[in-house]
Amino acid sequence: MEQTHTYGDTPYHPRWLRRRVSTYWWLWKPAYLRFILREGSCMFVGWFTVYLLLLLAALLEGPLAYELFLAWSATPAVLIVNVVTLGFVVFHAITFFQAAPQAMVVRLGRARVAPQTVLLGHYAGWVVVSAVVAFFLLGA
Amino acid sequence: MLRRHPEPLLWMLFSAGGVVSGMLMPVLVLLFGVAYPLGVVDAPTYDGLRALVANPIAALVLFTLCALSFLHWAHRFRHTLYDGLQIKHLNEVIAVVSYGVALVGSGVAAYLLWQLS
Amino acid sequence: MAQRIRLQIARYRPEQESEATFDEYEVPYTKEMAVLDGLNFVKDRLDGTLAYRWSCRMGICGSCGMTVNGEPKLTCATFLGDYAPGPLRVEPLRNFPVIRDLIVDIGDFMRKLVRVKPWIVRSAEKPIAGGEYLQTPEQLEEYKPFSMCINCMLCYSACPIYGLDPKFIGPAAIALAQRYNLDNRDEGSADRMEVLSEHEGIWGCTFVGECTKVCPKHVDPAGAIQRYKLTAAIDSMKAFFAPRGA
Amino acid sequence: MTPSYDVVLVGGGGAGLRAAIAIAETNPRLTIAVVSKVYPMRSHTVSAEGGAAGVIAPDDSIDEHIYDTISGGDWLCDQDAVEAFVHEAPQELMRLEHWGCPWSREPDGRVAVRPFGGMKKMRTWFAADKTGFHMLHTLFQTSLKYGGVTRYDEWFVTRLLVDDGRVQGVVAIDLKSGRVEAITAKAVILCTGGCGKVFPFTTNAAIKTGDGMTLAYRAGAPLKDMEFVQYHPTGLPFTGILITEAARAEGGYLINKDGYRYLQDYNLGTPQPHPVFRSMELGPRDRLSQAFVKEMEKGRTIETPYGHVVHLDLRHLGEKKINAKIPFVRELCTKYQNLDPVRDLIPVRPVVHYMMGGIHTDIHGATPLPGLFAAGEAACVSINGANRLGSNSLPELLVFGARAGRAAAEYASQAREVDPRVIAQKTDEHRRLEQELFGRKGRERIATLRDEMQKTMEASAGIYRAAPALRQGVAELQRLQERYADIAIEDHSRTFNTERVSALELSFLLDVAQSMLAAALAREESRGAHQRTDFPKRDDQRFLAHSLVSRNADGSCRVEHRPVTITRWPPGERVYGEAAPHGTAHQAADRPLSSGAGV
Ligand SMILES: Cc1cc2nc3c(=O)[nH]c(=O)nc-3n(C[C@H](O)[C@H](O)[C@H](O)COP(=O)(O)OP(=O)(O)OC[C@H]3O[C@@H](n4cnc5c(N)ncnc54)[C@H](O)[C@@H]3O)c2cc1C
Ligand code: SF4
Ligand code: F3S
Ligand code: FES
Repeated sequence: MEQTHTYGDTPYHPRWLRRRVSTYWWLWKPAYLRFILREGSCMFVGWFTVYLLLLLAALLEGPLAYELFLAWSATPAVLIVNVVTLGFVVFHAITFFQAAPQAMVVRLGRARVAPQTVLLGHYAGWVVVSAVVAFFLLGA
Repeated sequence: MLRRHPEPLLWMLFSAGGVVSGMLMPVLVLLFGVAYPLGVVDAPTYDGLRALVANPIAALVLFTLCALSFLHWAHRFRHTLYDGLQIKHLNEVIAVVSYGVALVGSGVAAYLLWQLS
Repeated sequence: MAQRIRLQIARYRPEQESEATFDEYEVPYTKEMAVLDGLNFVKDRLDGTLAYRWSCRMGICGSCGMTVNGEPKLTCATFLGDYAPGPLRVEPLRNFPVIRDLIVDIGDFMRKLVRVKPWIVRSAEKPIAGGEYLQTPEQLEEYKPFSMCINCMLCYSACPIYGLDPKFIGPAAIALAQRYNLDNRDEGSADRMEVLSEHEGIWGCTFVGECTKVCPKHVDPAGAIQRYKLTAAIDSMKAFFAPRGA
Repeated sequence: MTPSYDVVLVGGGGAGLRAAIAIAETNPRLTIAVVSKVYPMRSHTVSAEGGAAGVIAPDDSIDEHIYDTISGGDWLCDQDAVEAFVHEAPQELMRLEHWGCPWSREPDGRVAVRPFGGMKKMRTWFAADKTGFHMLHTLFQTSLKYGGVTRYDEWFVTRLLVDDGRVQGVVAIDLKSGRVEAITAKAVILCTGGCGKVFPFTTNAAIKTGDGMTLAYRAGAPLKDMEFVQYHPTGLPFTGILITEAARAEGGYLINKDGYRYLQDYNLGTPQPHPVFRSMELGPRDRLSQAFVKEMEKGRTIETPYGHVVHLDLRHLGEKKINAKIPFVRELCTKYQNLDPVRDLIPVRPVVHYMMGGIHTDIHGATPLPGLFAAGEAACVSINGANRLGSNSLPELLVFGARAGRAAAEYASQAREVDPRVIAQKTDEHRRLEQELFGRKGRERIATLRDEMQKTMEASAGIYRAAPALRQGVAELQRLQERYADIAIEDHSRTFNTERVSALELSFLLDVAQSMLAAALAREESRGAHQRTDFPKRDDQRFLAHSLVSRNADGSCRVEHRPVTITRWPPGERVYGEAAPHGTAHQAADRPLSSGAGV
């Protein structure tokens, strides 16, 4: 059934002051800036994915290409970009995991798992995954 | 009931991408982006690394990482342009371009990993 | 004796000016006085033309939301002493059209609220003589936090996405939809899904999270929206894999 | 075009919204307008904390609730009205449950009840300690379902349209635009709430200015029992914010400056560690507030910059119980008093809280003026008599809101069409508003007059009253009425002119205040909340009667009395504490209580 609602009040009056949000709204307060940085972290996620593809391409081409890739990765420009990338992906990981308990309600039987536990679970997973990856790569 | 909107699917992929990249990327960046180039630890040998990515499980993990990370990027990138720069009239173009790039990227990843295996 | 604090209060007199300006007043204060008491002092003794809304002065009616030093606040629950020595800036809530001085129009929210059907939807109603629908304290706790919303609009004022796209249904309306979805007496979640799964529904939210931070009643609208996204996504996955079933 | 409806409701609080839904359900074809000076969910019902009484517990009975109400009201209640009320209250509360009200629950899922002051059984339904808030939002959200309801949010009613002895609508200002409009209707229901703002220190919100009472009074309907003003014994000093009676029902103690539970000295029983029905801290509000004054006279209260206080002690309840049962009390104390009831004593003092009197109606909410109905705190049916019991008001809103709604619906279905000539009165009203409020340059500040009125009322019609002070108050109010004619309005804008609203509210308040003093002077006895030091005894011979105040053409008051309706409960003595009232059904249970374990 369609709800039709009528209102006695003026829906909009031309005299009301409408303020447009500035393009630079995210500079208004630290929390907004943090938000934009968090969203901006996706650029670094994207960049590093491309970086991985370049690595794979080098691997495919042969040992020489691989050596060249490694040399290129040690050039100051690339190194700086990757240091910044490291900062952003860590920031990304933290903010993403922090959001998790808010988004999901995990249940064990009837009881709701405490949000802190959900968060800890994510961090624990993170540590384990990192350790496994490091184990294989350092062994290769 | 089938929804007209692709949003739920895109959001699901975005979230999955967020989790996977959050879990895997920091250690990868640390090693490949910083530690190896600086020589803190030795970079893997060509053969060692090649053998590693040839492993089907590793290849699958890598593919998942690349594809989802691209989609994660695309989703956030689109929203940031939409909200941050307020260019919503270009919304459709942006959406097509960003998800398009993500799909192409995933294709490239698939191709490379296939060739390497 | 009593200390004094300067208030810079945003004024907008639509019949006289086309932009907001600031007027400055100095008011005495004690540690018990809320920002609202400061405004009342101005109105009662200094300038009767100042316009703002208030009623309960106990943080429950939701009418006194304003921007205090850049942050959305309930002025009856924000104290002058915390801003000493001032000056203190009081402005109308952001993201809403300003009608006059500190009064904004929230008609947009009132219309959106109706769209999410914030009432119990049931296919069959139980007669009154049949007694109550049973609801254990745990079931009550499922939705109770989302039922605490006083419609003060601080969250809309803090949400940049709402500011950018007024079509976005916004935090409180979605939290209230979720309040009913999670109520074990309700059967209307499918109805509400139609509105909420629009682009301007839950998907408009990019999880800035400020709504939850400013909410004076700890409603956690950001959490409500995120949880809803997950439900909606799982739902549509199910629909995708079992298109006609269920 | 003048909008026209079958029924216009003034007020979007608990009573108004319940009435609107009742009309929509009685006859979906009727058109309904809800006019409210604030958005409905901002109405003062939102502040109610403790709970709503309705017989549901297996050991409880309708008769006991009736008896508690009637004795609590010092036999001034109309007993037919109380019977209807007590019978219908549980159904109404149940209906609200079906509409989604988050009532606190027992572990097995049933609705929980808690004890309350002056009640002999556990029968107060509650939603933690935000009962009014949850009830109002549930009603408001449920009302959105009905397409037949048109809302006029932030429209301020200034006058009733009366023609041919029949009420046919209202004149209201649309605050956003400032335009003055007539809204005509076959029936009008006033649900405008109380008038606590007549006094300086009150739990009431800024909007409780007695508008509807004065609207009816000026239109020719009498006001009933206006001398009965309830002081709640526990308000926070400075703000007047209420600490709900639930705090005592859950086991809080009232102690004086020596840490002594002083209520035992005032015929309210002997202290027990756990709350006992109708005893000590669970005595009725009038008695508790009166005990405070006596205690102050004995010099046993604590002096603070904001007046004398005693202490409410919740510390022994423990953090867990406080958080589960009265979290809002803790929130309010932390915010507004900078203390934590888990560890600290709460300073409290009596505070004007509720108006027992109001627009005279029958048990269907109809006033003597055809076409005019009233419900809620604005009305006086009367079920509250000389003293309302805590948690009887919220169910009253529902029961009599619904009754008034049904009665108005029926009336409107049969009433003649609105006479188009009434619209002409809008022009008069418009002119009056322009001249009174925009045209003139006065000298008196609104706030000054309001302060003086409030001081006058406190001095002459406080917890204890006597003829000389009352007469002085009458004279002072007369002077204030004259000074009102010379008020200054600096704000000449039409857009959201809150100064104009304050001026109109002040004028409503002044009329209400006058009617209170007139009724208080005429009642030469002490009963419930009306305590005359010059007539300290209850006088059933002369005053087992309601007072009715009507307005003379010159603005003065005329007081008449009319007998109370007695059905089965002849006037008796009000006994609290262990000395139980007679009869098995009315035995005060001398056993510890604990309310439902639900949250
Ligand atoms: C702090 C507090 C706690 C309380 N706790 C309890 C409790 O625990 N249990 C209990 O039973 N009772 C309690 N009460 C009493 C109870 O809350 C009130 O009596 C009741 O809410 C009054 O409801 P109402 O619908 O009559 O009026 P309100 O809720 O006050 O609504 C009045 C409506 O009328 C409108 N209005 C008024 N004037 C105009 C006008 N001129 N033009 C247009 N619209 C107008 C207003 O906008 C509003 O919508 C409490 C009261 C207070 C103050
Ligand atoms: S969710 Fe919180 S901030 Fe938003 S309107 Fe409700 S109470 Fe206010
Ligand atoms: S601030 Fe806005 S973007 Fe979402 S999380 Fe809250 S609604
Ligand atoms: S005045 Fe009611 S919330 Fe502040």
